[in-house]
Amino acid sequence: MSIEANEEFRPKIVAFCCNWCSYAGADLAGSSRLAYPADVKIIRVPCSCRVNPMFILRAFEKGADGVIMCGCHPGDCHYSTGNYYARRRMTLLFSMLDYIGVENGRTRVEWVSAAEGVKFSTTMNEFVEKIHSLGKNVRLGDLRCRN
Amino acid sequence: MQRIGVFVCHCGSNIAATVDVKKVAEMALMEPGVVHAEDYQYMCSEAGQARIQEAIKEKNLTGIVVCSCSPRMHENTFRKAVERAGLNPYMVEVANIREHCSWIHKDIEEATKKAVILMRAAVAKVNLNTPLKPGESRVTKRALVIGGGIAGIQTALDIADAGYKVDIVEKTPSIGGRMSQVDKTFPTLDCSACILTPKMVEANAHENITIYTYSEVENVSGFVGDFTVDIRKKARSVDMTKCTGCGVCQEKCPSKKTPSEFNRGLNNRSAIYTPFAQAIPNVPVIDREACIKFKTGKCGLCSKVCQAGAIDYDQKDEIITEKYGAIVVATGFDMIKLDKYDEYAYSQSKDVITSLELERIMNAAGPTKGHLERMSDGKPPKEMVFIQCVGSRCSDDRGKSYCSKICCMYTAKHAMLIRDKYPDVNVTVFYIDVRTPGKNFDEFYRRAVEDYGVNYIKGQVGKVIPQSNGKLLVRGVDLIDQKQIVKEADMVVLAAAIEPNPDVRKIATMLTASIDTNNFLTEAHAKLRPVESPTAGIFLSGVCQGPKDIPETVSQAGAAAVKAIGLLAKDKLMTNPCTAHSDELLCNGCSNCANVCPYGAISYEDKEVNDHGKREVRRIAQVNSALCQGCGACTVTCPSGAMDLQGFSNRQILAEVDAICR
Amino acid sequence: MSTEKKQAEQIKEISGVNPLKCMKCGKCSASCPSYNEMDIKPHQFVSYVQNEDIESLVNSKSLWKCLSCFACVERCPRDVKPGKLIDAARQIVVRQKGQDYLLADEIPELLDPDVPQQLLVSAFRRYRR
Amino acid sequence: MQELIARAKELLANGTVARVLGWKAGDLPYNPEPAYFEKEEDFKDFVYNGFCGANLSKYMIEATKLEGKTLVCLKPCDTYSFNQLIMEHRVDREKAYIIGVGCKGKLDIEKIKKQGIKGIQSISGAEITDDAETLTINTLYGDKTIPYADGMLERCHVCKGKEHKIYDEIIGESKDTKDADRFDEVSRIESMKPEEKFAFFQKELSKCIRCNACRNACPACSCRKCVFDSNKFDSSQKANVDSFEEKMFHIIRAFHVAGRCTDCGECSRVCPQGIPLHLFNRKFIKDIDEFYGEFQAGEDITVKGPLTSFTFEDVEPSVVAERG
Repeated sequence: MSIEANEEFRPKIVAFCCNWCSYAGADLAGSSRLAYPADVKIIRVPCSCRVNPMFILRAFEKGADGVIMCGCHPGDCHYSTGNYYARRRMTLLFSMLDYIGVENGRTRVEWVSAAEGVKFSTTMNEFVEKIHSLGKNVRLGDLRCRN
Repeated sequence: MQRIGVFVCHCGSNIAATVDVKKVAEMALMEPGVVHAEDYQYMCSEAGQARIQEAIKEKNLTGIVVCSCSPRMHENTFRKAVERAGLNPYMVEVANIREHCSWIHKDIEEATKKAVILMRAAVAKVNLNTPLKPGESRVTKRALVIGGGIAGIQTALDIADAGYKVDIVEKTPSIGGRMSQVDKTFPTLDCSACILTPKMVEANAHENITIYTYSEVENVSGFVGDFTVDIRKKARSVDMTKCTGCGVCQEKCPSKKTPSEFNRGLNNRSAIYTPFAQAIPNVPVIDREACIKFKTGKCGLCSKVCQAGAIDYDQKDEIITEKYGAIVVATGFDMIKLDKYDEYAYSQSKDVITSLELERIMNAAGPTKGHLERMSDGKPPKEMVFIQCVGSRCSDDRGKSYCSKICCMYTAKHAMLIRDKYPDVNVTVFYIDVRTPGKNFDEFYRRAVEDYGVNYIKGQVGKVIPQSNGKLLVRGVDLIDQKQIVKEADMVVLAAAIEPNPDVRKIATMLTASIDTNNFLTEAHAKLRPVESPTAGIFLSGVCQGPKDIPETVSQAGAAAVKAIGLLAKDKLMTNPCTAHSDELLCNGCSNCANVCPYGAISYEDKEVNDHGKREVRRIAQVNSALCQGCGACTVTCPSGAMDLQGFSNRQILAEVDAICR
Repeated sequence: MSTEKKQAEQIKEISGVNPLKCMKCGKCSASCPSYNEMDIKPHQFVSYVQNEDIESLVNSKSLWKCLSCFACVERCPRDVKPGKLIDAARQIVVRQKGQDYLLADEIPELLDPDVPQQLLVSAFRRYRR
Repeated sequence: MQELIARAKELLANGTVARVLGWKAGDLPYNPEPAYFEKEEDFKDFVYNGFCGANLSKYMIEATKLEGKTLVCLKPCDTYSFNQLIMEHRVDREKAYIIGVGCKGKLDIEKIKKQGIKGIQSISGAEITDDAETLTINTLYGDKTIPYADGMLERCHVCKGKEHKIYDEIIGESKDTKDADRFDEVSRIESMKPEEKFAFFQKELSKCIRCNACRNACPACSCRKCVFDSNKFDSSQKANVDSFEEKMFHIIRAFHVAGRCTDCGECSRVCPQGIPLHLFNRKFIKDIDEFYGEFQAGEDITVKGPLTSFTFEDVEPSVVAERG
């Protein structure tokens, strides 16, 4: 750690994107050459409702500094209702993380349609900037054994 | 342990220019399970696919990772390629190093690092892939077309001619749509009704076409090949089997104060009405909000004068449930509301009209019987001003960000027709750009200027001020001459932006078809799949997908029909094998999964299970894989993790997370 | 950075306007009540800023002919709002300390008797800031 | 207690039930434990008093699989858990005979001991036949008296009410012992600075020895196989201190029971390390109430849980940040 201390902070950011809207939105951002930092790595899931809170916690536990989930806009879910369930799950999870003292900027949900390449790119730029301002994630490792 | 082959695509220079593809292949060999890695110019090419197939055979590969463009682009290509080499198609994973990497990053080192990580995640996932087998589902050989304008009619005719049954659902009392309101069509100036009416008649007479007018789609369930749709046939209050279309009821109806929708409110219609003379079906409807009989219980005149005894005040809405294999959306457009454009005085003066209103005024069957006259005093105008781009190309919230595409041409048409018929009327067009791409389009616009003397001014109008003398003061600018223009006009015509029919959002939600912020339906691929929705089995026809003129609409309608026919021609469809599956040893039978399943695909059965030697009957969740669409809502709601999604399993996603965070 | 470029950036910053959004429709010039008095027309403000010709802009008559009526701001379909640009250009001049652009004594001479006193006072307060 | 025993014996004798699920006396005056009673003579150890805190609902998952009906003694708050289990098809209502037993608040021996009471020999006043107002504790150092309420479990201070939500018959009187707001502590933590919150939970969770007592006692945590023991999440290495489960165990556990947890408080009651685990569950309950409207799991078995339902107008997850 101490050797790397002087290096520029490159956050690890995991983005869960639903296949139908947000992943396509990310593709559109790509084909429109709308840059965002390479720190963001996308995992494709069929729907935002496939994102288990355990995936997000696991990412943090393995060293992610931020996790963002993108899905279709409410009402536009390919599976009709998936993002409504996802919305409740994520609201409660984020609230819990906030409750245990994890900075609430480390998690985010954004609804990005297949046509919103620009929104995808702006969102990612904003999110990376936010994570930069928060710095390295130290609170979501082991809650139990640290002192 | 899998034997994995990693194939890194250069995509010409699309990837190779920013990602060190050799390095990615080299790094791949260090990943667990990877026994082969190579890079190649174009993996999707015949030769590229052949390399994958050879490697499978030579090295006994069990899993494939292709680092290339988006899986939305070529996942299927590679799946088919490995299948031909004897591997299960679901043993392929694609690492998206183009859209998500090379195209958005400039720094080679950084992009390469990211590409390596994306490759690792795909390798980690494929290590846990299992062969999947798609199921089969049937195809109902019937198509539904939502919307009965020129787009819907053309699509329905093409499908019907191919020998398949088609139903058209149209919200208004007649098919015909916007085109039936148009007087003449550009660039040939032939009469709109003359070319549309034969198509309407043909659709009505076609043995494969059923038309539901005055009807709306109420509910859609099912999936590609097997949709079930509820259609609400609103009560017409007229028996369609008895009515002869004589029109006496409309003449005698005493309630004649409802603004005519067809004539854009420029005149009134009766409570019992057919929207226009050539309506199909030629059967009137009773507007129950306007009808005196329905409002007060008295009157009943139409019933008395109807010789056929077709009037039926007790008619109820009827729900028709029908199965379809394919659905075509052709919901069309409307003009935007101009209430936010006070500066053009649309709501203050009757002589400020929209272009569609002008169409009705110019039409021989319109409110003025085709005479060009001011709606305020009926006088013929001498000075006419057209304003382009009203609400189009706006970045504020008053209008639309897009170009409505058709206005330049119809304005040229209007100007030309007026100058032709009324040579003493001066016509001025204020424009920002004149956009005329299309066969014979620019020639058409030039004729308006050169042969008909239409005065085109480059510049916009700032304000239209109604004067006390009944004239309209138009304050504009000529940007070429660098002078402000103040002009008295008798009529001002606004080329208002067009917008998708507002109902389309509701329909898109029912169809789970994606829609953009402007309410245009999204196509599966902007260039390569322009008439298909990303939702399988849903096709797009006409302006619901984006602004277009009649020739374009008709060609798109035909294309949508072909796509629908292609689907209907199949006897069976392969279903997505990425469905949910419940582990009977872990399942608690708690029903939480069934509560969130949007497809009703989960049921329960009492089943004897053998849990490590312990036999007992348990309530176990069962997934009907024909109904399951693979969203995964159930997997997260399942507390014990018994429910998992094939192809996107918990372990696979966690492996990807781990690989990315490593 | 050249002074002109710096000033152009400053104008964009003060006004919050992105001149690249302009589609050159001219609705601003069509709406402008002072159009005929201006040497640089409202729709041209945008290109002057874009071309970083701030020198001409700050020395133009238009700078002081603009009434800040904001008709152009109100009606601009592209969110460019030339009125804000010219207002920002004025700010640039105002901020050049010690440089007299208009002395209070010169005003009565320039006065148009039709201009309401209130407008004059409010404009004076505004630009004197 | 005698009425309860007599009635249980009667139902056993006439064949209505095949066994009785209640509590039997432990080796100390304050540690009765859940037990089955199948024969008349078993009842000599039967006990029901202020220390019978255990929620017997969960035992009914296995009990209702047995031959014949099982008589179960449920306190008012336990009946919520039982209802929730019915909803989730985990218990068979037909095979349960529920006696709603009276409750005047259950006692927390750790809390009593913390008041400096040592060398306990016997305790009177915990029989709850009276109004349960005073506890007299006979110790090696003489008798000590404390108000009954001062010895009560935290959960009883925020009592859900004296009403049994489901029962076949009721024996004994109950009392609503609520004298505090159940979200007070959650609100207190919410108002802390992030560092303070983090320090608080880090301190509490650092005590965890992963004994799984919380999970074993929890009526909502009733999976045949817990995800933490399942290879489906690659999280089955219980011994490994570095593994995922160790770190996030309590958060994930709370999430898994969110919307299903009746706030019965068993997790905190059984924790040998005294970790206030209910603070996780209650946070979810508080959020659910605030975001999606008041909801009490197990109160009405016809209402869908908050995580298996939604409205179009639900708040966005950004509410967490906006709330500040």
